[in-house]
Amino acid sequence: MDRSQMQGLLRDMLRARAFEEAAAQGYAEGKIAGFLHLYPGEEAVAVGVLHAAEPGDYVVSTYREHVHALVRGIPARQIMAELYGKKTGISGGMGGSMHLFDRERRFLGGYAIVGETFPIALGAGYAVAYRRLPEAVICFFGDGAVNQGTFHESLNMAALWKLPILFVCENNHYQIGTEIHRHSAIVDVYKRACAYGIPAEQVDGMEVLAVHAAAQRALERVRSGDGPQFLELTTYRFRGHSMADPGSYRPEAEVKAYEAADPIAAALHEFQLRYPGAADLAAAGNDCLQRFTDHCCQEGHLDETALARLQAEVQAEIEDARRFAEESPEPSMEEARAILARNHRLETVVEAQA
Amino acid sequence: MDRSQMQGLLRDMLRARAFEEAAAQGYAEGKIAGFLHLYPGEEAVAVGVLHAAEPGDYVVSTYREHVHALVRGIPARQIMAELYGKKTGISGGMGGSMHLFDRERRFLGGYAIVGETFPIALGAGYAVAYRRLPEAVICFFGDGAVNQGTFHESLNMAALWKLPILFVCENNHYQIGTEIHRHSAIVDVYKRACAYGIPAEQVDGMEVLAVHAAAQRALERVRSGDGPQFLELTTYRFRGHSMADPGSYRPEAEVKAYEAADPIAAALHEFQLRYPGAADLAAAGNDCLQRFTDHCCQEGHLDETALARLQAEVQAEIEDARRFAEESPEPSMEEARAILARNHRLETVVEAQA
Amino acid sequence: MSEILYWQALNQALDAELAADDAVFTLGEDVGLYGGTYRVSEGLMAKYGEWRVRDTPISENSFTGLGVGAAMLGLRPVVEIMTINFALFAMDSLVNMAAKIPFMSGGQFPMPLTIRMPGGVARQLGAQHSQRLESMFMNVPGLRIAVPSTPQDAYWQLRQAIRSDDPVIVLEHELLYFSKGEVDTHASAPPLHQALIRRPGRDLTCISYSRMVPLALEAAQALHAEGVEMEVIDLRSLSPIDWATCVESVLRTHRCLIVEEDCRFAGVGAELAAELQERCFYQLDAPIQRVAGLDLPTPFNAKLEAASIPRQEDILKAARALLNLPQGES
Amino acid sequence: MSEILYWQALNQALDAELAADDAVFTLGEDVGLYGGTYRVSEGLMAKYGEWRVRDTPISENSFTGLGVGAAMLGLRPVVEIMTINFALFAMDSLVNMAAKIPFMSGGQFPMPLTIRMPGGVARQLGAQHSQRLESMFMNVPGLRIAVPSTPQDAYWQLRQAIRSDDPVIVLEHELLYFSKGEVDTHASAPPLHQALIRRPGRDLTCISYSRMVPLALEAAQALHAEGVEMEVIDLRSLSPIDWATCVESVLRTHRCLIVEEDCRFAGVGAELAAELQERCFYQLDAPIQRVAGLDLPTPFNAKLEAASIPRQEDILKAARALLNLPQGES
Ligand SMILES: Cc1ncc(C[n+]2csc(CCOP(=O)(O)OP(=O)(O)O)c2C)c(N)n1
Ligand SMILES: Cc1ncc(C[n+]2csc(CCOP(=O)(O)OP(=O)(O)O)c2C)c(N)n1
Ligand SMILES: [Mg+2]
Ligand SMILES: [Mg+2]
Repeated sequence: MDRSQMQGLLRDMLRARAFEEAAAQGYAEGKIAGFLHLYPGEEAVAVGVLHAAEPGDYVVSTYREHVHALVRGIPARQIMAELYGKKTGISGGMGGSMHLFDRERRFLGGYAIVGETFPIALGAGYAVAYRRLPEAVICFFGDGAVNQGTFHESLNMAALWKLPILFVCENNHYQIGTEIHRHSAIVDVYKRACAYGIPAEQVDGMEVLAVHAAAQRALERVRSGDGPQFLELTTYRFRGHSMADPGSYRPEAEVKAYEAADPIAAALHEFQLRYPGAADLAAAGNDCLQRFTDHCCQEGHLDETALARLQAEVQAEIEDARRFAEESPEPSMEEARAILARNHRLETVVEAQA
Repeated sequence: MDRSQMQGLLRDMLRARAFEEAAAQGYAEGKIAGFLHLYPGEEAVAVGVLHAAEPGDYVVSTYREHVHALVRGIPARQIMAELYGKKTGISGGMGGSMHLFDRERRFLGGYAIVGETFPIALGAGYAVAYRRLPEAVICFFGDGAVNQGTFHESLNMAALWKLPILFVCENNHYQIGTEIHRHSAIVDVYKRACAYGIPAEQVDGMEVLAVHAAAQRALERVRSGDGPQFLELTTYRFRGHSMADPGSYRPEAEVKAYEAADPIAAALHEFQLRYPGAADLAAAGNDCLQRFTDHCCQEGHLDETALARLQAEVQAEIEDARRFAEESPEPSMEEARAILARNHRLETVVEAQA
Repeated sequence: MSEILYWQALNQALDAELAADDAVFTLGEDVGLYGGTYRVSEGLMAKYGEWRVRDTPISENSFTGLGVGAAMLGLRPVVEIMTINFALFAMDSLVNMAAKIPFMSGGQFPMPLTIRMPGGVARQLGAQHSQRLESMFMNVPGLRIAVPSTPQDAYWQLRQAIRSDDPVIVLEHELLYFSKGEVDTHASAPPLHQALIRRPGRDLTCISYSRMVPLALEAAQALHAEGVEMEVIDLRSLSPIDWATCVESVLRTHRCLIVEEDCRFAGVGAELAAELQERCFYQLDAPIQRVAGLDLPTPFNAKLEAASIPRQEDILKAARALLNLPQGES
Repeated sequence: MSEILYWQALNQALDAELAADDAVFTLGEDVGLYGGTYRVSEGLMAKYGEWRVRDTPISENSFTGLGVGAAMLGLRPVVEIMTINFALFAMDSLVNMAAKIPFMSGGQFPMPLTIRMPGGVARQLGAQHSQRLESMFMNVPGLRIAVPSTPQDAYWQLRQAIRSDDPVIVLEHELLYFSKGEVDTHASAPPLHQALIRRPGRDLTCISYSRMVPLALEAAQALHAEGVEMEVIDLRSLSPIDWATCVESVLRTHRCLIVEEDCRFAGVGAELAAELQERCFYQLDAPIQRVAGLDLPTPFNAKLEAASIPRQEDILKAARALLNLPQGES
């Protein structure tokens, strides 16, 4: 990998972190509402995988998809505007944070229902194979999602028909508050793939270069007609499950009072909140962004000045996106209705046959 | 295994075969309607497994469940009457061929929707574990059913919580007209269990003694708290998928005319209908009933007189069941309504608390 | 023009669309080698190959979702769910994906997806296999539902569904597959959602759909002998509903009877009665009546099963009552 | 007697039933350690242990089905589906198993299963997370549906649901969890399905349920200032519906307005209007009107979202129109 590729990876990791922090800020200011699932800590996964993808590939993601969308090339402005529910958002303000779609960039959507990415990717893979094209479909999902029935059904069909799909498990070890050993009988997620004869690998999702290399290998196999491949990327999220979880519906004073009154509940709360914090992880050298920045500096791909410039550029981009979102107009109900009606072809009449 | 046990196995295999032939007869005579899925060819599976079960165990089955019900101890009369839709049927004439239920004998039902037996067994297993009882739950399903999402979801939970369930796959290699290599990416069904860490074994389902021994081993492990176990029993069905498939809605003359006109369709039809026939299988020594009869004779557990007597007894029992079913009264609409209303406790009032 | 069976009309429609457009393919359990449980895809695998006529595992939710994903890439999938009873597994794909994606994406992704499935009470298939469920899909904005009652409509509406960029459910009926009728493949079709007056009449309007239409027509014939002229409307589409045709008729006859096989409580007839009383209240001479299935899981016993859904005598009785006529012998 | 929040009332009800009967247990995603997304099971795992308060994987269909199987063995499971949107995965377990088994088995197996789930439009959760869907369950004979609108009803109805031998869906509302009200745990409860008149009135009857009840009450208050007395009925149960209470009221007021958050087309209001026009036709002075959600997937944008479900002004307008009164300023 050359220097500019390395810098590309780093830039996207910085953009990813900065975008999500800005989104969190927008949420804190009450400008963004709804569920808001952030990605800090997991950047190496999206960046590593998507830098190995071609423009002709398709991407299917979840509700935690801002970064996938950003790295895929959707302008920060349009993503942020969607989070703000604006007309200029990538989904016209109709979708929101969990439903980013971009036809042009083959971004087949963010899905809020756990387990939906599997059949969508299956269908996209079927369409690609049907047309005998050399494209791949990249399907993201969490460790919690692998227990949904659609995982099983879709992986079986993908393997049965050798569809060109790369299944990417973002294993952050949590399904909201439930740790993996409490939701899965087998905690090495990649081992699930054996039930379908799908080649699978487990990779450190905190190492962007390792992720990138593994994704590249897997995508090559997909494109050469070997059928689906499976990657498990182990990672962590630094924040709670979403900005609303736990707590936005719990006035803070109330939570505290409650905990004070009930030592067992307090203990449970402790437990439940013990996601590794950003500080803990950085101390343990486990922030993928920090790790990769250090690596780039050590290898001489980057110096402090270049890093500072990069950070400034990224900040400017995100700040611009925020302003754009804020200043954009809202969609109207007429637009909403027009979107629903767009595909109606009630009048379709079957023409006379020859 | 002693002589009387052997004879018990054989008697139940004979009863099973005779019962199903009588049901087919009833269907041909227009006395039984609806879907009717018969079991001939697969008797060694139900008989081998259920003879290893205790009265305290629970059984969950599919739409192809007459024989499971019969071997479990439900009188042939009550099963046949249910097939006839009579009031004296085990489900009061409300369920029919695919929905035999017997609370007393812990027969938790026949389910017509593929994949439902998994969650039912999961729930029964949960209840048994909840109460810390030494009972087991036996869950039957076909090779086609393992691709339903509930298989995956339920096996994961069963393994996660170490529930006392024996999963029994009746692998007859067909999902209606679709052969296993065209519906499953992996054709050795037992290998699916590895995704949940469930111990699994593949056994010749045509050998009743092998089935019985394997079921006994597995049930011992279940009862000793080892969690769920998985058995794949390879078998064949001698008849079409159901009495209605293929054909009852296809006037025969029409099918023939159609096939004559279209050689490709004819070829496809050939293919589709090429389940191994009873004669083929018997010739190949692959009829479990014939095999076991021969075995019993060879080992001296049985002679021709004893066999003839056994067969006569079985015929008499089934003939009695048929007559009982035919002569029984039909249920009334008032009974149907009363059944629906039986559990209403609308007036439940929460009592004052202490 | 020839007389063919309902399933043959569907088979011809599917064949025509497969031939006309490379983007069309069909999939489902046993649609290929076996030719479909009700023969609808018979002969098509031999003709178009396995990528265009695909047998699937028993995985309703995911193969329906496969249709959704493939439609997003511009294919025009025709998913067969063997019976509507199994669609209960596919609800997420239908309601939360197919119906929502075009809207949530801000209009970027059309959804040229067709879902074919038979429903209804057939003959002693038991409670799990005798559901109607159509009203469940009506409450989902973004889905369309066609309910052909004749071979001609089966032919037209399946073709129109495949050509629509909206997700369309084509709801067939297990007891209609072997009904016969003329199919003109040259004539041009009425719009997918248009209701048709199958028999004109001045005394009351009977609104019906799917297998209840032939039943209503028989009842109308019997009433004719009694001097009563019952107009029979075949809805043809449950979503959207062609209100114009219904309202015009009711305003003319001043009385309305709805005949549906669905369970009465919160069934299809509920929406019909609610909307029509609102639109026609001042012209109605009597309350709108529903003749519908019982609110009971379908009993297996043949007689109880038959009594659990509308019979001709139920329609006759309700029509006479609506007109304050004495009940006949039947 | 004290003022508590709706979620606290549910929490106390669940606690009381867990304490009263060993056969009761609850399960669902994050109901244990986390205490439930909306805190309903908070503190219960510590108190009752993991076998009685069970965290599950994301496997809605099978853990709901687990409830069905466990109920067959005599346990009284309380399944939490995190939101009704995810119930689309569990439709087979609910419709084809829970609702059918008691009947198909000829009455051998009662089904003491409770399904708790919140539904409704909350705040900008997007189309996939803003569904109501309650009307889907109404068409399923064998299921009961409770829709508590107050903490008191939440308390009573959850306890009654757990004690019922029928499968009962307790449909909560995401925006009601933090509403406050008095809960008397000593008073005896009205029957599970009984509708209650929350505010008497002589001029028109407003029938509503769940979160639309407080909205209707506010509207009634505003109308009072205009000299209009609107009676407000809280249905409390969608299946069965307490027709007696509704009919009695409509016969008195001669006008009926239905307020529901559900999409209008084939929503809950359809059944209400259809049945009430039949029962009250000759006493009605005007057609029954529905104020309902738009037939549109819920838009994410806050303003459009708010406009997609009934607002107070919509109720006021409809009420005035029903009474032929001039529209006010609002
Ligand atoms: C079918 C369904 N069930 C439950 C939820 C609620 N939910 C949202 S995210 C989530 C946890 C998913 O965990 P995982 O797949 O590991 O992804 P992560 O959030 O960790 O990225 C749950 C339970 C949902 N959205 N959809
Ligand atoms: C969910 C569902 N999908 C489809 C069907 C139709 N169907 C009934 S049996 C069957 C094949 C099942 O095959 P398998 O599990 O191997 O059992 P077998 O009939 O061979 O015993 C199918 C597709 C069904 N009953 N339920
Ligand atoms: Mg996770
Ligand atoms: Mg099979």
